[in-house]
Amino acid sequence: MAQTTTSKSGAHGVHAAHEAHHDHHELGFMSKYIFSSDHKVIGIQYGITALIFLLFGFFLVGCMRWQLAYPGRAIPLLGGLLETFLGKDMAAGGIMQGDLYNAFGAMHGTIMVFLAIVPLAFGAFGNFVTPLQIGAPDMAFPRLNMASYHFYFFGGVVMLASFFIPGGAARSGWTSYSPLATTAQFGQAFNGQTAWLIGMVLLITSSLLGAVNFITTIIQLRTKGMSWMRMPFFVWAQFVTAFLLLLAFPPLEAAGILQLMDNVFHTSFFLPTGLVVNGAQLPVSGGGSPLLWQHLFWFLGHPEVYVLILPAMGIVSEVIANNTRKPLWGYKSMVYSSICIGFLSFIVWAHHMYLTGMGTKISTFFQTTTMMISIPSVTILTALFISLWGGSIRFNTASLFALAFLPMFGIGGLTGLPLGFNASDIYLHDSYYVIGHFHYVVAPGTIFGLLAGIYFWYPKATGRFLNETLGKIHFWGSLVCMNLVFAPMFIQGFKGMSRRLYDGGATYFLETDPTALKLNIYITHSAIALGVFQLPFIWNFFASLFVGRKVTNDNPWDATTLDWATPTPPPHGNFLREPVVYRGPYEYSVPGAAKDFTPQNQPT
Amino acid sequence: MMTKLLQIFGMPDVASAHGAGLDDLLGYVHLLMLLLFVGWLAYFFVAIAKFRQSANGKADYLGVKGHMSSYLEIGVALVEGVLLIGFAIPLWARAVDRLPTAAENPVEIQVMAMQFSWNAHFAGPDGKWGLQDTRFASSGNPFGVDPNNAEGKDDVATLSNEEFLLPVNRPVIAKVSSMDVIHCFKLLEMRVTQDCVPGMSIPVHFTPTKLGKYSITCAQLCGNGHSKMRGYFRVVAKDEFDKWYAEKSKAGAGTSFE
Amino acid sequence: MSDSSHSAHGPADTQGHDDHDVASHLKTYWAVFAALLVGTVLTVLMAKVQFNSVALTVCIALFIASVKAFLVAGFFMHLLSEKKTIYAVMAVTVIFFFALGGLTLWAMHDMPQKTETKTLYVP
Amino acid sequence: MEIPYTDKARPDTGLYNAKVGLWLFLASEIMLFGALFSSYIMLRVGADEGVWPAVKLAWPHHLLNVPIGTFNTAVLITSSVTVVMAWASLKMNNFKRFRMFMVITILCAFAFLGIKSYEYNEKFTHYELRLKDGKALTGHLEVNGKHPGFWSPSDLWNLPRLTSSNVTEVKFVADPMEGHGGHASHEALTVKVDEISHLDAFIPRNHTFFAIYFTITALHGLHVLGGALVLAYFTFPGAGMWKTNPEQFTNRIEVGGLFWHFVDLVWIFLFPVVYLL
Ligand code: HEA
Ligand code: HEA
Ligand code: CUA
Ligand SMILES: [Cu+2]
Repeated sequence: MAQTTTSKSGAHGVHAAHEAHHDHHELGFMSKYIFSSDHKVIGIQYGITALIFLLFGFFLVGCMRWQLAYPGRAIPLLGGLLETFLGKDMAAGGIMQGDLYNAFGAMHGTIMVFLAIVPLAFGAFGNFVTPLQIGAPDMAFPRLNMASYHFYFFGGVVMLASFFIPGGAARSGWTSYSPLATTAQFGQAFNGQTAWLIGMVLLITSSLLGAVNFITTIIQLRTKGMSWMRMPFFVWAQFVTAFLLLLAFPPLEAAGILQLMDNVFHTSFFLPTGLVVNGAQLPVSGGGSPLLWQHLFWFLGHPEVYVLILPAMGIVSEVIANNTRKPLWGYKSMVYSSICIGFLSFIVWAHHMYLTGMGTKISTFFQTTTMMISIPSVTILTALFISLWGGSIRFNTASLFALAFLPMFGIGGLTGLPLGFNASDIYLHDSYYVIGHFHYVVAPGTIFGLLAGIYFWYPKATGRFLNETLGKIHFWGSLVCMNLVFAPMFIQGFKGMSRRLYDGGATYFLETDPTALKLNIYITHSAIALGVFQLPFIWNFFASLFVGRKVTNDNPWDATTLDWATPTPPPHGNFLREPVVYRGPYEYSVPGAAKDFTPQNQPT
Repeated sequence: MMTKLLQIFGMPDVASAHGAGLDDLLGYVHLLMLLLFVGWLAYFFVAIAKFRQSANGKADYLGVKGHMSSYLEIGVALVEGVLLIGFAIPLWARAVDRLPTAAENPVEIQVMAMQFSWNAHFAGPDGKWGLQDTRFASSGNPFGVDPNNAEGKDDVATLSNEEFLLPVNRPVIAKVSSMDVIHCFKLLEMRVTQDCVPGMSIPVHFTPTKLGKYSITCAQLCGNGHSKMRGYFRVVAKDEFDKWYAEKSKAGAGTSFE
Repeated sequence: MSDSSHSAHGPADTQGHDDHDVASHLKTYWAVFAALLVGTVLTVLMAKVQFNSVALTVCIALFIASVKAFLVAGFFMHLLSEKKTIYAVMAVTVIFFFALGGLTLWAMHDMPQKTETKTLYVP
Repeated sequence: MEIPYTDKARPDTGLYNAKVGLWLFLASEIMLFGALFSSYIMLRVGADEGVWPAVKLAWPHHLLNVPIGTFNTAVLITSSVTVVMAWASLKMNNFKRFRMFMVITILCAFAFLGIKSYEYNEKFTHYELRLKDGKALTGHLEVNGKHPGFWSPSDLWNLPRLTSSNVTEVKFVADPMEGHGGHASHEALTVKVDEISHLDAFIPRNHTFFAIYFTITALHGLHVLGGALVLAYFTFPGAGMWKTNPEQFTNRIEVGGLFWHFVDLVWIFLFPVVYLL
């Protein structure tokens, strides 16, 4: 067994793990896997659940993409199932109906953001890796951690169940703008939107518990010598993310409660006076403000998008530092930039609302802050790019995904700029350009970052490697298909195609510009191919548990951070002995050192 | 000139006075993006080729020295600042904030969005809109005009996506609103977008400069029929508009607003 | 003495010294209690007086409430002698709290020439 | 390895875990109530004129019972001082006194909730009536000899329900109106249903003011209830920890107290905003 770490824990490697494991009294299945309060188990619970939701979110958008490419044609294979389960008014003859399209759209957004990416990035990676990297035995509040997962789980169950209640799931977009969210199924007090709101309250509770726990853990449980500026960038990213969740989610919770009142008790928080729906005056008091909902929603909504990206940046930084075999360039400026992003992200939200009727002064404020926030993003990206220079780059799958993240996020981020200027947003607002913008950030951006993380930490969590060949097929297939899916959306946006069009724009483009519709078909086929390229990954993920190459060393990637100084997989309590940190997180290729990496806990 | 560039991507021709300015901004931003993207991408490929493990077995602890990156960041910030101060803010002030004055003789219309159609309302020859109140509003009378009010008798209204006309080269003020949920009044060729928020009437303005038939897109999810909510208007010469207006208003005397 | 010693050492290892400290605070707590009651009565009385301007009435009421809040947070919650970590968290929160309220209010008012549709009716 | 700093403070931060956690939680609570207060301001500032013709105001106010509200404020303030005294008693190793103060705190909490539900009922039995001729009144409603209210929400009346249940007339005992030329009598008027243009109790759906009043106070009430239950747990079943780990127990009380003070703090703002202004 190659000896890599000098700490005692490393010396005993895999065997030590077993010993430690036997020390602990055996727990029953329930308390070990369902009601565990061990951060690693919770992290894995989060991870599996979120991956399943990711797949489900893709299934939803798959059906939508079919409808966009071939409006009015029955969905092959799945159409019949949809009709059976959701009823004729949703999918008559296997053809997706307007309400179903809107419901799937709203739920695709909601599930991807709140049930797939955030839980994966924050719940799974945050939980599994953060305590290990700061040398803590667990999270500060293990039971709260468990409760957080359970709230998430039930939130997910409520969201899924909402497809089956009469009238179907929420159908007013993931943004749930009032009055539509209230009037769409007015009179049916318990409708999809109500379920959505209840689900959101549960998910918000889960995130709040998680955020409190993460921040406390990072402030209180850093091991000896782990000063702030010796924390891996990943931990910093999680720290800032936790603050975003902590302070931005409550206003949405408040808004959710108010909209719940509107839907169930017929108050008028977000309903103005004099609404006439379907030709009749709506029987409510009126006097509310539809824009108030938007402010409260986007006060969360914008920080939320950085919740989606920061953990991915953290993972990418770890993977890049490890695989270039050199320190991150500009670690400090990256840390300050992420704090800056965190701070600024609270005061840019109204750039989603330029066209609700804003004056010059207020929109100038918001576009200025929007431009300001792009600078720290550029700084982080630049630092990562420069980190490549002078490296000795290894191209394993994790590293490939991390490297691909950079230009992909670059495209997504850069296309945020024309949206950020209010004047150019006039043309692009609510077009497919916006869809292209944010999918570039979240799909080939965040998802790639997360996949890099899965390939990177899988050996630590399971004791086995993922298969590299399958991994490379997965990578190249995903990279090509992601671009084929999302790049044409910019063209469609320029052509003026709006979002959320049930017929894929046929009403507008059939006579004038059929090429816009052709693109729909190409995109859909690419999306299907993208799905197919996930199959090797899914196989790899499960099969490697049993047949993957075994890890023979606690530190298989020759890494420097503390997560690799534990036995594999880490036992309850993580470290056999409290680790002590002597240096910064990325001491790779230190001149004069015997090896090309010097772990944080290696005594000087 | 920027419009030409953007047409490569399929953007429709601009047909309003302020539109060219917006297109310029859009073009410059995309140039900046292109520049950054191409520059970084070139660097990126060089870096991963040059520093792959098989080519460079030993990493350099320090890597890049010097301040290139700071200059770059400052550069990006500066360009963004220029675009912001030089283009975006003044454009917005002109295109959105400042309404045409009476001296510019604007055509004023009210636009009322409803699920799922566009309705337009002109004041008629007397230049006065009939008295309106949401209490009178219904699907047949989206503007809530008091049916007994004399000033409303000559009003011109085009309901349910019926095409309306606008005169070329004369400023238009459209006061957009909605009677049910939020819609979005988007005129692609005019480079105009404005959410229609129920309970509010928000003016947007533009000066059509090209004759032709254009459509009104609804760019905000408004329910089941959102994708079909397409309205039309035609920009015509002054004479044709006047003729239409006069005829419509005569016919409008028959519009009962009930 | 700062309050940190309360939290840093529990009652077990700080017999004597710490007891005395807490004991010396008891008076403060009761005084704060009295002040809070007075403040409550004052708010009600002030609201009874009809000031000419609504703004003034609102300001006075909120001022008294803020003083009361300061007393509760400062003394009962020991915020006057808290650790800097907690100050930092609170400072950030307060900034965002005002950003949320202030910017929303500003945004709702910087809407050029918009009218509320209901006022279109001019009898 | 055990989780450190559950009882002792971490040297560099000077804090134990639960305290950091609780303050972070309070930060999120500030944003929650902050958003609700902001909503209140936004709705009030943007309120329509004369939607509440009964009192001829854009935004109904002075409709809540100030003496009761004042008394309830005092109750909550008392519970705040007792909870801090309970903690201080523990610090001084006096468990008996601790328990006494905690019991007072919990009693105050339930008194607060009781009074609050009385107030809720008062509102649910109070009606706004507008007639087609433009006259508007507030008062108490009697339909078929019954007074519907909070405890029987399904009995609440409004105009659509009157029409659909074929009620033709109702009795209405109008409130004396301030500044409207003296003292209306307390006699019951008989009102024909076809003369009514609007009728509803002082409940959330009637006006945005009631909507926000009920929403914020109910949410606050839930906090009171939750806090009281936790404090009750610490006082009785959870008090065994005083024997096994007095430091951590004292910390728990401190932290529970912090939450309790926060609930009080919210009320300190809520009271003037909804009762007085
Ligand atoms: C993770 C998610 C994420 C991230 C990080 C961002 C980042 C940014 N976003 Fe995006 N955005 C969304 C997710 C995200 N966004 C979503 C989901 C929506 C739509 C919501 C909806 O309506 O449903 C949206 C919508 C949206 C809008 C509203 C559009 C509209 O509705 O009209 C705007 C407007 O300002 C905007 C701006 C920006 C800006 C300026 C950034 C900046 O932070 C970007 C900064 C980054 C850079 C500037 C790139 C830096 C990199 C380089 C310079 C290196 C380049 C290298 C190479 C190319 C090799 N976004
Ligand atoms: C984080 C957020 C996120 C992510 C990742 C995605 C991912 C994708 N999205 Fe989505 N999308 C949104 C957030 C997201 N989306 C939002 C917020 C909206 C707006 C909704 C609204 O209008 O309200 C939207 C809207 C939206 C639209 C526009 C619909 C419309 O306006 O009418 C389209 C159209 O093509 C689309 C497509 C896609 C595609 C093809 C992907 C693909 O990238 C998906 C890729 C994923 C996979 C291929 C699955 C991989 C699965 C695994 C790896 C699982 C492995 C499992 C195990 C091991 C158990 N999305
Ligand atoms: Cu109207 Cu979309
Ligand atoms: Cu944003």
